[in-house]
Amino acid sequence: MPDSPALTAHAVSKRFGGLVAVNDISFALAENEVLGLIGPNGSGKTTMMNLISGALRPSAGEIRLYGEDIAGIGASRIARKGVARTFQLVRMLPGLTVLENVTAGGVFGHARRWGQELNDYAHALLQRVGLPNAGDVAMTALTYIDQKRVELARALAGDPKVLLLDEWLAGLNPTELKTGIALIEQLRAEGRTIIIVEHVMHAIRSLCDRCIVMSSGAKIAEGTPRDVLADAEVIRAYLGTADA
Amino acid sequence: MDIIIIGLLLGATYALMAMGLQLQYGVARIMNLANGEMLIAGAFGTFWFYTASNASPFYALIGVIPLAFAVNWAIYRVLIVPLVRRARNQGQLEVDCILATFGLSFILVGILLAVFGGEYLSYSYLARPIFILGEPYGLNRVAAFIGSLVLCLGLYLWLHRTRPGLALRAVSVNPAAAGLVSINVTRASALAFALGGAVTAAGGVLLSMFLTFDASLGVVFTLKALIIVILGGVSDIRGAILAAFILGLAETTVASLVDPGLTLAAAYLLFMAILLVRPEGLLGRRSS
Amino acid sequence: MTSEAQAAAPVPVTKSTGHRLGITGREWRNLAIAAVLFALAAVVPLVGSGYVQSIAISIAIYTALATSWMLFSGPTNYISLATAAFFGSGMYIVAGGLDLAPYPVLVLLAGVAGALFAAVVGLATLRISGVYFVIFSLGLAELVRQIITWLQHVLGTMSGLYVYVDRSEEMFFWQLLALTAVVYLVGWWIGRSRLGFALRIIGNDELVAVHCGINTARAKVILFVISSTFAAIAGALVAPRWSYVEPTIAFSPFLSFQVVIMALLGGVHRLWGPLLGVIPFTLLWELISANFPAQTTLLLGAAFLLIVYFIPNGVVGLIEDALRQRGEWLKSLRLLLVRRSRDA
Amino acid sequence: MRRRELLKYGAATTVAASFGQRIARAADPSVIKFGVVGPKTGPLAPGAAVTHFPNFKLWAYEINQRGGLKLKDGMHKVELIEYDDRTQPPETIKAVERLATVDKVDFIMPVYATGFNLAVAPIYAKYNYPLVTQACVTDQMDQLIKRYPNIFFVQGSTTSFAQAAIDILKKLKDDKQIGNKVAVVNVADDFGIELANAGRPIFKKAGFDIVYDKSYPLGTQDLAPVVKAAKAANPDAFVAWSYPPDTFGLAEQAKIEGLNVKAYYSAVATAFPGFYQKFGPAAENVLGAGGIKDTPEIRAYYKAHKEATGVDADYWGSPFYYSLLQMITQSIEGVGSMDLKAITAYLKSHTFKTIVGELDIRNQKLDKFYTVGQWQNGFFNAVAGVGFTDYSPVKLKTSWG
Repeated sequence: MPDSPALTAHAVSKRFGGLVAVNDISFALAENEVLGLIGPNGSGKTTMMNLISGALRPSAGEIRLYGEDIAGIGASRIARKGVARTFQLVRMLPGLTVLENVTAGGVFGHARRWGQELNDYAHALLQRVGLPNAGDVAMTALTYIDQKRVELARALAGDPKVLLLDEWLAGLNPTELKTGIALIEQLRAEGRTIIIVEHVMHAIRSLCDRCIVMSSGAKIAEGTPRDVLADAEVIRAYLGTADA
Repeated sequence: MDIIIIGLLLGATYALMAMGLQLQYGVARIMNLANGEMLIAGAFGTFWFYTASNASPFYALIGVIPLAFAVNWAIYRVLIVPLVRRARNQGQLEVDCILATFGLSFILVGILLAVFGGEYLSYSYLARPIFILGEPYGLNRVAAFIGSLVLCLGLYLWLHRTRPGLALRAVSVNPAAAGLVSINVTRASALAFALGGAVTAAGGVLLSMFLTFDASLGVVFTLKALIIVILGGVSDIRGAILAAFILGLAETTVASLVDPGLTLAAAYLLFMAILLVRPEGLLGRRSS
Repeated sequence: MTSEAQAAAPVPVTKSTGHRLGITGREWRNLAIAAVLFALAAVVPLVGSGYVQSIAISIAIYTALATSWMLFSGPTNYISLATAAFFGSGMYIVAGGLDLAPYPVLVLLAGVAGALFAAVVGLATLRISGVYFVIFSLGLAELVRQIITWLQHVLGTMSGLYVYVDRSEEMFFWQLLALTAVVYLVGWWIGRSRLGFALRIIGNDELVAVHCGINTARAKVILFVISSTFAAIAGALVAPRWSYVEPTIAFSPFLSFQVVIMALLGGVHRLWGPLLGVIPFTLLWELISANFPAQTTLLLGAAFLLIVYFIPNGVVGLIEDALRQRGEWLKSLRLLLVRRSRDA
Repeated sequence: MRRRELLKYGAATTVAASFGQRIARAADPSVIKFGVVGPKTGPLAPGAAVTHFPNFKLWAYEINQRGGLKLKDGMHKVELIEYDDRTQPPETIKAVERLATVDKVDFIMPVYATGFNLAVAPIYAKYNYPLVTQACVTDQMDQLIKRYPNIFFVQGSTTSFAQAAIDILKKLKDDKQIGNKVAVVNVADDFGIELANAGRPIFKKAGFDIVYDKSYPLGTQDLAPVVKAAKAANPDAFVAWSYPPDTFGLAEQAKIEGLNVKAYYSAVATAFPGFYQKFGPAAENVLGAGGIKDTPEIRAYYKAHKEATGVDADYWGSPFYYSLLQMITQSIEGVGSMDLKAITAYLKSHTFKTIVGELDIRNQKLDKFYTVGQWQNGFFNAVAGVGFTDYSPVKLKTSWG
C-alpha cells in the first residue's frame, strides 16, 4: 500500500433522526485501487456513497481525500477536488442535449474545459461509453441503459481521481455487462481510484481488489472478494439465518 | 393581558382569512389567488342580506356557505381539473394555477363591481363594547372570534375524526399514494377546494361585521392569507391557525408597545425571520 | 389535440449550440437582426402619436422587467415576486436624491443599491425554495414598503416625492429601450457563458449540479443580483415619468405579479420569450381597456383565462409549434409530390 | 375541439363587434366628446366611485337634458368617454394619451387623486387641455402652477387642511370648552403622513400638548391598540389624519372603547354619506375634512345626483367638483367653441356662479373651499373653510349615542 492513501474513512456515521444508516465505518483506499461495497438492500451502501460525494454530511467521523478532510464541505467542493459519481437511479438533465449532459461534468469540476476543446472531449467520451453519434439527441429519447452511459461520461468529463459507481452495471445484458466491466477496467488502468456499489457479484469478483460488506449500516466483513463472499456472516446477512 | 386579548381577537380574524386558503392549497394543491375575492363576496352578500332584512348577519351563513361551496366546486370542476390533467408535474400545475386564478380574480372583481358597485360597503352590527376583565372589546370581534374558534375546531375534528377528512389528509400528504389506496383524488381535491371556498366566504360573513370592504380589496386578503398559510407550513391546518395567532399577537404587541406604524413591518419581518430559520414553515414537513 | 400531446412533452430541449469562445456566423446574424429590430423600435416615438408612444413606453418597461426577471427565474424555476421591491427602491433613490446628485448618477446609484440589496437578500434566502420562496419574495416587497413609509413618518418628510427631470417622451422611451438592449446583451452573454450553463444545469437538477462541481449558491445569487439590478434601474428611469412617487404606487405588488405573468405567458426558456408575452399582453389589455371601459376588469380576466387554457406553453410554445407543424406540412407535401410524380 | 373552435369564433366576433361599437361611437361629429379617466378597480376605486365618476355622469346627463352645450354654431350634445386606469399610473398616462390622440376628445376631465393628476399634468400641458385637478391636495401648488399654465387647484394645500382643523380645536380650547391635550394618529400613507407632518408644528404653536402621536399602516385590520393607547393618554381631543377604511374602523373602535373626547376629528371619508349610514346618531358631531353649507341648491344637487347616478354624493369633493363643472360649462359657452386655450384663459379671467356660490379661479387656485365639516342632524355642515364667510357653529361631541 502506498504511503498516502487516496481515500480514508474514519469512524464515519450517519444518523437520520433515530435511524443509524451508517454506523462507525472506517476504511482506507489506496490510489488506483478498486473497492467493492456490497451488502443487502438498505444496508447503507448508497448512504456511504452520498457521504463521500458530499450529498450528505456525516453525523460523525472524518473522510479524507489524499489526507485532506472533506467531510461536510459540500458536494461541489468535493467534486472540484476530483471525486465524481454516478447515481443509483440515473439523474439526467432532461432539458439538455446528450452532449450538454456530458459537458456539464467538464466545466466546473476537477479538470475544466470550455469551448471547442470541451466539445471534442465530450464527443470522445461519448464514443468511449458506446454512444458515438448521440450528441444532439434529446436526453429523454435515450433508453435507460444509454442514459446510464451518458451519466458515466458526465462523471468522467471532469477527469476525476476518485470515481464512485452506484450500481452502474445493474440492468445490463450479458454482452453489455462484458463491455461495461472492460470499460471500468480501462478506467482503472488510467490510474483512477474506484468504489463500486454493486449487486452483480460476477462483476465484483472480476473488478475489485477488495470488498467491504455492510449490513444494517455497519461493516461486517472486509477482504478480497473471494474471502468475504465465503464468509458465514456475509451469507447470513444476505440470506438471513436458517431459523429466522 | 389587554394585548393578549386584542391579539387573540386579531389572530382569529387572520385565521378566518387563512383557513380556507389552507384547505385549497394544502390539500387540493391549488394556489388560489382568487381566494380574497371569495371572502369579499361573502362579505358583500352579508351586507346585502343585512341591509335588506335587518336580520342578524349570522343567518347569512346559512345561505353563503352552501352557495360558496357550490360555486367553488364548480370552479374546481370547470377551471382547475383541466389544468390538473394537463400538468406534467407539480411545478407546472402551480404555475398554471397562479395564472388561471389570477385571471379568475379579475373576473370575480368585475362581477362584484357590476353587482354591488365600487363604493365602500359597511354596516354596523354588534358595535357595542363587551367587558372582559374590566376592559371593553368590540362585541362583533368577540362574536367573530367565537365563530372562528367553532370553524377551526369543526374543521380540525372533521379532518381528524371522519373518513372524508382522513381522505383529505391522505391527499395532502401524498396524492399519488392516496390514489393507490382507492381514494378518489380528484373528488377529494374538489371537496377540499369547495370546502376551502366555503370557509373563506364564511370568514367574509363574520369579518363584514367590523371591517369595511370594497370590490377591489380582495387582493389584500389573498396576500395576508398566503403569508399565513406559508408561515404555518402548507400541509397542516394547525400550522395556519398557529401562524394566524402568532401574527395577531405579534402585531398587537408591536402596536401597543413599540409603534403602530411598524405593525405590518414587524409581521413581515417575523414571517421572513421564521422562514429563514425554518424554510418549510412552522409545522411544515421538510421536503426530501 | 396538440395542446394535450404537447403538455405531455418534457421540458423543452434547447438546441445544442455547443460551447464556443468565438461568436459564430449564426450568432452574428442574430445579433444583426436584434440590432435592426432595436433600431426600428427606436424610430417608433418619432413616427407614432403620443398614445403610441405611451404604449411603446409600457412595452419597454415591462420587457426590461420581465426579461431581467426571466434571467434569474427562467433557469432556476424560482418564482420571485420581489420585482416591486427593487423597482420601488430604484424609484425612491431617484426621488429622494434629486436635490443631492445629478440624475444620471442617481440612476447608477439605484443600480448599485439594487445589487447590494439583492446580494443580501439572495444570500439570506438560499435555503428557501418553492412556494416558500415565492411568498417570501412577496413579503420582502411589502416589508420594504412598510419600512419606507414608517421612515417617512418618523423623519417627517413628505410621503409623496416629486420627481421633476426634464425629459421628453422620446427620451424616456430611448432610455428604457437602451436598458432593454443592455438586458438582452447581458442575457445573451450569460446564455453563452459558463454561468448560464451552470444555471441551466441547476434548473434541471440541482443535485447533479453540485456533483458537477457547481457552486449553486454563488450562481443563483449572482443571477439574482443581476436581475434585481435591472429592476432597480428600471424604477430609476421610470420615476420622472410618474412625476410623483409614493410607496403604494412604487411598491405595488401588482407590478410584481404582472411581470411574472407576462414572462410566463411569453415563455421563460428563451431570451426573447418574455418579449413575446409583453407585446401581445399589453396590446390585448389595451384593446380591452379601450373598448370596454365599463367591464375592463371582467374582460381582462376572461381574456386571461382563455390565454391560459388555449396557449398552455406560452407564446414561444405556440410559435415553435407552428414552425414544427409547418415543417411537417411541408415534408408531407413534398412526399405527396414525390409520390405523385412517381405514380405519373 | 368543437368547443374550442366555438370559443375562438366567439372571441373573434367580440373583438370585431367592439371595433364596430367604436366606429359607431365616433360617427356623429356634432357631439362634443369629453374624456374621463379614473380608477374603477384598485385601492382608489371606492373613493372614485363616490366622488369622481358619478359627477361627470350627472353633468353630462343634465347638459343633454337641456339640449346640449350652446356654442356659436348651435347646440351640441355631449358624450363621455370613460376609461378605467385600475389605480396604476402607467395606465392613467396611457388612457389620457389615448383620449388625446386616438379619441381626439374635445376636453379631458381630471384624473383622480394627487399622484395621478401630477403624473398626467405634462400630457394635458402638451395638448393644451385645462387640468382642473380633482382630489389633488399638495403643498407644491405654486411650483406646479409655475410649471403648468393649464393646471388648476381646487382644494387648497395640505397645510391649509391641517391648519383649519387645528384652528377649530384651538378655538374650543381658547373658549375653555376643551382642554389642551390632543391625541393624534395618522395613516402611514400619502395624505395621512403629510397632514401629520404639517399638523405637528401647528398644534405646538396653538398651545396643544400632543399626548399621543403615532402612525399606523394603511390596511391595518384592528385599530383597537391604537384607540386604546390614545384613550390611555387621556386626551381632550382626538385627531386622526385617516383614510377611508380606517376612518370607519377608528370611529367604530372609539365608540366601543368609549373614547369620549369632546372633539373627534377624522380626515378623509368622514364626509362620505356611508359614514353616517353606518354610524347613524353615533356619527353626530364628528368632525372631518370637507363639509358643505346646507342650502336649497345643495339639497337639490344631492337629490339630482342620487336620481341620475344611483349613488349618494359626498359632502366634500362632490358638490365642489360639480361647481367646477358648472364653471367649465360657462367657460365653454362663454368662448363659444372648444378652443382649449381660450377656455383656459376664460377660466382664469372670470367669476362664476355655481351651486356653492360665486367662485373664481383666477390664480389657478380656487378662491373658496371648505376645509372642516361636522355631522349635524345627518348633514355634514361646513364649520370652517377658506374664502367663505358664514359657517355653522361647532358643537361638542357629547357621546357616541
